Amino acid sequence: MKRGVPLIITFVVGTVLIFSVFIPPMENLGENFTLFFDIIAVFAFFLGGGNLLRVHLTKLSRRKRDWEYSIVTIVGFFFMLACGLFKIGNPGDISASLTAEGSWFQTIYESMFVPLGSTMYALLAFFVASASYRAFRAKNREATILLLAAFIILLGRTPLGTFVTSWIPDSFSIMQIPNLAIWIMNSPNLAGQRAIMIGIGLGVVSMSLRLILGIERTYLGGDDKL
Amino acid sequence: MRYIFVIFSLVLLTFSAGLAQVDTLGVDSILLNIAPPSPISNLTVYDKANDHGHALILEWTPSPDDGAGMNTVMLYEIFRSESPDSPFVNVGSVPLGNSRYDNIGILEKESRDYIPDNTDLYYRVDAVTINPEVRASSEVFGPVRSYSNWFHRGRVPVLLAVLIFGGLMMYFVTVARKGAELYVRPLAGISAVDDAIGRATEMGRPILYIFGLGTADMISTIASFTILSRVAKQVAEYQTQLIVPCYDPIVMTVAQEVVKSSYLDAGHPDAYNDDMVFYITTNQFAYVAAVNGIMLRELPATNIYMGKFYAESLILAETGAVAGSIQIAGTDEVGQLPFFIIACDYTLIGEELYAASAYLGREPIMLGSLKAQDYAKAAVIILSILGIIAANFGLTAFTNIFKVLD
Amino acid sequence: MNAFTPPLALALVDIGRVISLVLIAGGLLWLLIRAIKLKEVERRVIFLFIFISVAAPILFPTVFKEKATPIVKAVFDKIESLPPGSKVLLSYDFDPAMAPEVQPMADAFSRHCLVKGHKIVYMCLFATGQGQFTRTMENVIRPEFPEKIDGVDYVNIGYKAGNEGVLNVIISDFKKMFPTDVNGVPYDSVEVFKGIRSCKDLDLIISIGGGRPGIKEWVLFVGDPGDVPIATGVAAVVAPQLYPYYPKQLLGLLGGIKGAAEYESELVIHYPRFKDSPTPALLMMGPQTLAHIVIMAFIIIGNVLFIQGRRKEGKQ
Amino acid sequence: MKRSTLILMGLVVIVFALSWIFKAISFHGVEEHYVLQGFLVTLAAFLTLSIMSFLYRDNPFYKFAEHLFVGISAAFWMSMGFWSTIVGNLIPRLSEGLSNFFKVHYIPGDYNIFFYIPVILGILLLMRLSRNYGWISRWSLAFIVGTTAGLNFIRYLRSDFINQVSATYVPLLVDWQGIGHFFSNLSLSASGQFIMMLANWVIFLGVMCGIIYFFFSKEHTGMFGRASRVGIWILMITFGASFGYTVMGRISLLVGRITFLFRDWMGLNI
Repeated sequence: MKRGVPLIITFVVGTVLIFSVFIPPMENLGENFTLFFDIIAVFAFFLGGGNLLRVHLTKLSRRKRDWEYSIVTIVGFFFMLACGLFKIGNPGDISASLTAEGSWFQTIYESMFVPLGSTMYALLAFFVASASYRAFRAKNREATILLLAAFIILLGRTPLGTFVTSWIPDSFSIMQIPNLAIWIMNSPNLAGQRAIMIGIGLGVVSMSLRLILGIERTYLGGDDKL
Repeated sequence: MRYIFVIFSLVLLTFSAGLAQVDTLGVDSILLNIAPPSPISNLTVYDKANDHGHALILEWTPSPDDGAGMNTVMLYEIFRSESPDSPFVNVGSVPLGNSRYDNIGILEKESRDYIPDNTDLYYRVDAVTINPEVRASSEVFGPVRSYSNWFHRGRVPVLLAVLIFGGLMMYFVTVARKGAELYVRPLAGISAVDDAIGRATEMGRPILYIFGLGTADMISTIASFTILSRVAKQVAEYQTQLIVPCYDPIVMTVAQEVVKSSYLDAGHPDAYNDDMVFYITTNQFAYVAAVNGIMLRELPATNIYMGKFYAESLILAETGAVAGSIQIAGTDEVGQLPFFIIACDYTLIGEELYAASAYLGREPIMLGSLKAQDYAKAAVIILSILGIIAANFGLTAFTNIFKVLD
Repeated sequence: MNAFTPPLALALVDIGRVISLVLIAGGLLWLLIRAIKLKEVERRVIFLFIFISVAAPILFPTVFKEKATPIVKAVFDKIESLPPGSKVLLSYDFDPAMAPEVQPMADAFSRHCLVKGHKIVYMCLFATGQGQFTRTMENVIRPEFPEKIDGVDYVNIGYKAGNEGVLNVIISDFKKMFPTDVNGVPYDSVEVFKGIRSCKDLDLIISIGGGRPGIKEWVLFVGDPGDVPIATGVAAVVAPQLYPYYPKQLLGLLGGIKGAAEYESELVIHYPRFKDSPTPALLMMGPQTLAHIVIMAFIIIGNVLFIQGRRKEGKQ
Repeated sequence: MKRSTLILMGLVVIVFALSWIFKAISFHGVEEHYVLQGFLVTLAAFLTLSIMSFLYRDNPFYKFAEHLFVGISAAFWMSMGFWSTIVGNLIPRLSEGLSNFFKVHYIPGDYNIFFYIPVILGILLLMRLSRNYGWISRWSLAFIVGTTAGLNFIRYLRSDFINQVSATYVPLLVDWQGIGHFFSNLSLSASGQFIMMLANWVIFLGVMCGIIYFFFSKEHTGMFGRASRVGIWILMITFGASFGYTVMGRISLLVGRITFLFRDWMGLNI
């Protein structure tokens, strides 16, 4: 029951979906199944919310390190949830869009969610610089190739690249940095991307088959013993 | 020039439609004076192949007035009926210059757009001028029937590929099961995992295991579960601490199960508690913010990133470097591989991540499936060489084999 | 900055430019000298340099001229060549975090389609894409195209959860996934949707984004099976991995802010009415250039340190 | 807490309180709720700077922003999922009464009964919370994994795999007009014949070597080893190039944030 049934479910669902591609009357099946999947995912969100609360309430009650901040999380969570589920401050009625202008949900989204998310993302600009300084060092042949490719592309993305190599005559124009950068992007870069993608494509296909056949089953967790 | 004319006529059309609404008698006299155009000819209707029925295709020779003179045809309206005598219903239209219409029905029976299967149908195409009143109908075509097909012929190559690959895999899995030795080349990232756990034990610091933003259905996440089960087993044996913050609630439940059973296998079920694996939030940067905090506060000895990663890869890896952790990564997200390669100590590239789960299991069946993958790769190489020769000698027949997009 | 800026302000801008350049160049030189003496640069110093090199050109703006590369031009020409009234779908597959990079593209595409008289269907695969559409609505459609009517010239059908699942449905049936537009108007009453039953009836699909779900899903689930032309504007990070799809599965692509800047300048060249419209991407190229130079300088400093370190080891 | 920390915190509070006042004044007459608008802009700026302070080191402001972010984002997706998927897609297919309550269009259909399947699977998933029946949640998981395994199997075989392979069929001879013509026009011009051909050769051989690098069951020695070595070089160029190409996007994001601080918060005219 605990392991057999799930394996059978995976096998049946997987095989049916594979063959539905070849049988036109069943084409809509995959479509409906993906609709189902989204609905299940919403239930999972509630599972996640519950776990989040549990983690922070435990932290709070045991006065673990930084417990004060757990209050912030819990208050933020409930406040946002109330604003969202009850559409507080929404100018329209129950059928209005959740993100309607003027609703509390949208206001919180714009004045808290957006600045937090975009700033976190913007930190990448700093980390790109520190990573280039730290890691782009010509330690061996592979690292040197990596470094050179990155440097040429960086140079090619600025007017500086055009400026330093504009003296090169037309018959050697591939040596001009902007041309070289485009060539690298379109040729060796493309080859590398493609090789990785072919590999991944095969890997996914083979992994999917292993899942359907029940060979790969770690995702089901432990044995019946548990 | 033609477009300008079309725009002009469309403007006129909208204008006249507006007028018609206000006052039906006030229609511009020019519009009334258009001579009826010539109708279309050679209308044929046939069943759409390789589909689930409820669809027909119409083809015709356009009206000679298509794109010339004042009685220019603006559009073709398609009409359908279930008998040649009963009234025809407009089912769609195409602008001038077209000579084909795919009449694809929808499946709701109540809908006007429903096309019954295995029923006699009759079609007619009208050539319509700027003035919708002035039109020319074609002869009625019919009866014609729409059928449902039980097999999609266009997809034979895909089916072949499925069967060949499935067959290869079954073969090698059986061979491996019988006990044949299969060689597998070492992967640096995998052997590094063992050392890293040892290091964490020595330092007395925790191990941070991150799934990234993958959901439980993604292949990379599933591969990551296997790696986690191995890591957890060793962590349990060494009695080191393990932290698994999750982005997706379903991934969290599975990870809890995986870790729990690994602790059981290692003989330390009591050392497991549900707080090791916990949910943070399903938002990329909120998740990153929290994981960054964990890195600087718990100072893990080792960070393992396995699964699906997006923009957060470098934020995590650089923060990890600040905390002085050894970092091992693996992802199939091509865009993020460069960042991991640069900022981490070991990286599993794309397919290597999937292979890793087979490596760690060391089960013959898993290795058998790797072997099958390799044969498929060899096939790719051979096909590519043949294909490139064919392409260079203009043998399009060969390259057409791959035109299986639909 | 406009024509009426007083001369004093202009002079201040020039002075600011010079000071920041001297500051950055001098600082880098100093770090290089330190590197030769084998002194590592602290992480926070790098952060500070990046901050200055981005902030200074924003305070004292500089605009560079851009010329469209073929891959960008392909998208522009496609929209240009479609007859007026063609149906174009713009999918906002991004969130506010990605917005600085791709919002300019979304706005430029909207401008271009509206000025050509195409009908636009707006949708999003990211829940947060809804909010981004509001930006386009407020900054482009309302002020620049007040004559365009919601439902007739464009329609917003909003967001549905389900990632590629959504695409999997709309490839054969729009109405099933989007029974109404965001305002609750039933599908059949929306003028734009006349003659559109599925994605196959669209003349062009443009996905603007950079994550998942995004352009890759559009290509795999809609472009390939439905044979619909697809173009895209993406964050720079995903652009290289999309090159394999060009030009067979993807007719063109705008990569990052540079792609957006190229598109903006192309738009201004063809349509003088946009001369005074905001061109955020073009303005953003100043900080770009400076930050790139700083990063390259740090790569050089890092390698100087590495070589010096190895030489020292050799001596011992 | 140290005295210097307290002073610093006090300063920060004063700065943002002042900012609130100034922003409210600047919005006066422009916005209806000018006090609220002033607060919201100040709050956004405060959160932006709190996150940025992480670059210096971990600190209470960052911790505050981080915990707040986690809380609201978790609730954000729950609300979104509820309204767009449950109310938007599920209820219209299950119940006319509920559809009327939520004012969504009821979609009648013969197969609507099947939409109970995901509801049941979703509830099974929630069984995870039970200590004794937690294992039932695996059934839903098996369904999810089976679905995507089936869908992925075909999709990747078709689009990613077969298409990428067929895209490798590039012409190895471009504008070929005989060997004499080739040598007499040999140049390193970016648009020249040689460079065009070189590009295609690199693509073809690069893909081949790259694939060879990914062979798992054959030892990488001899010719095979050399090819795999070239493969890894190609991969390194790819990674380096992608990295360099990405920098631009990352900088743009920072430009966005700094523009917000300068223009929307500080009110500079840029």
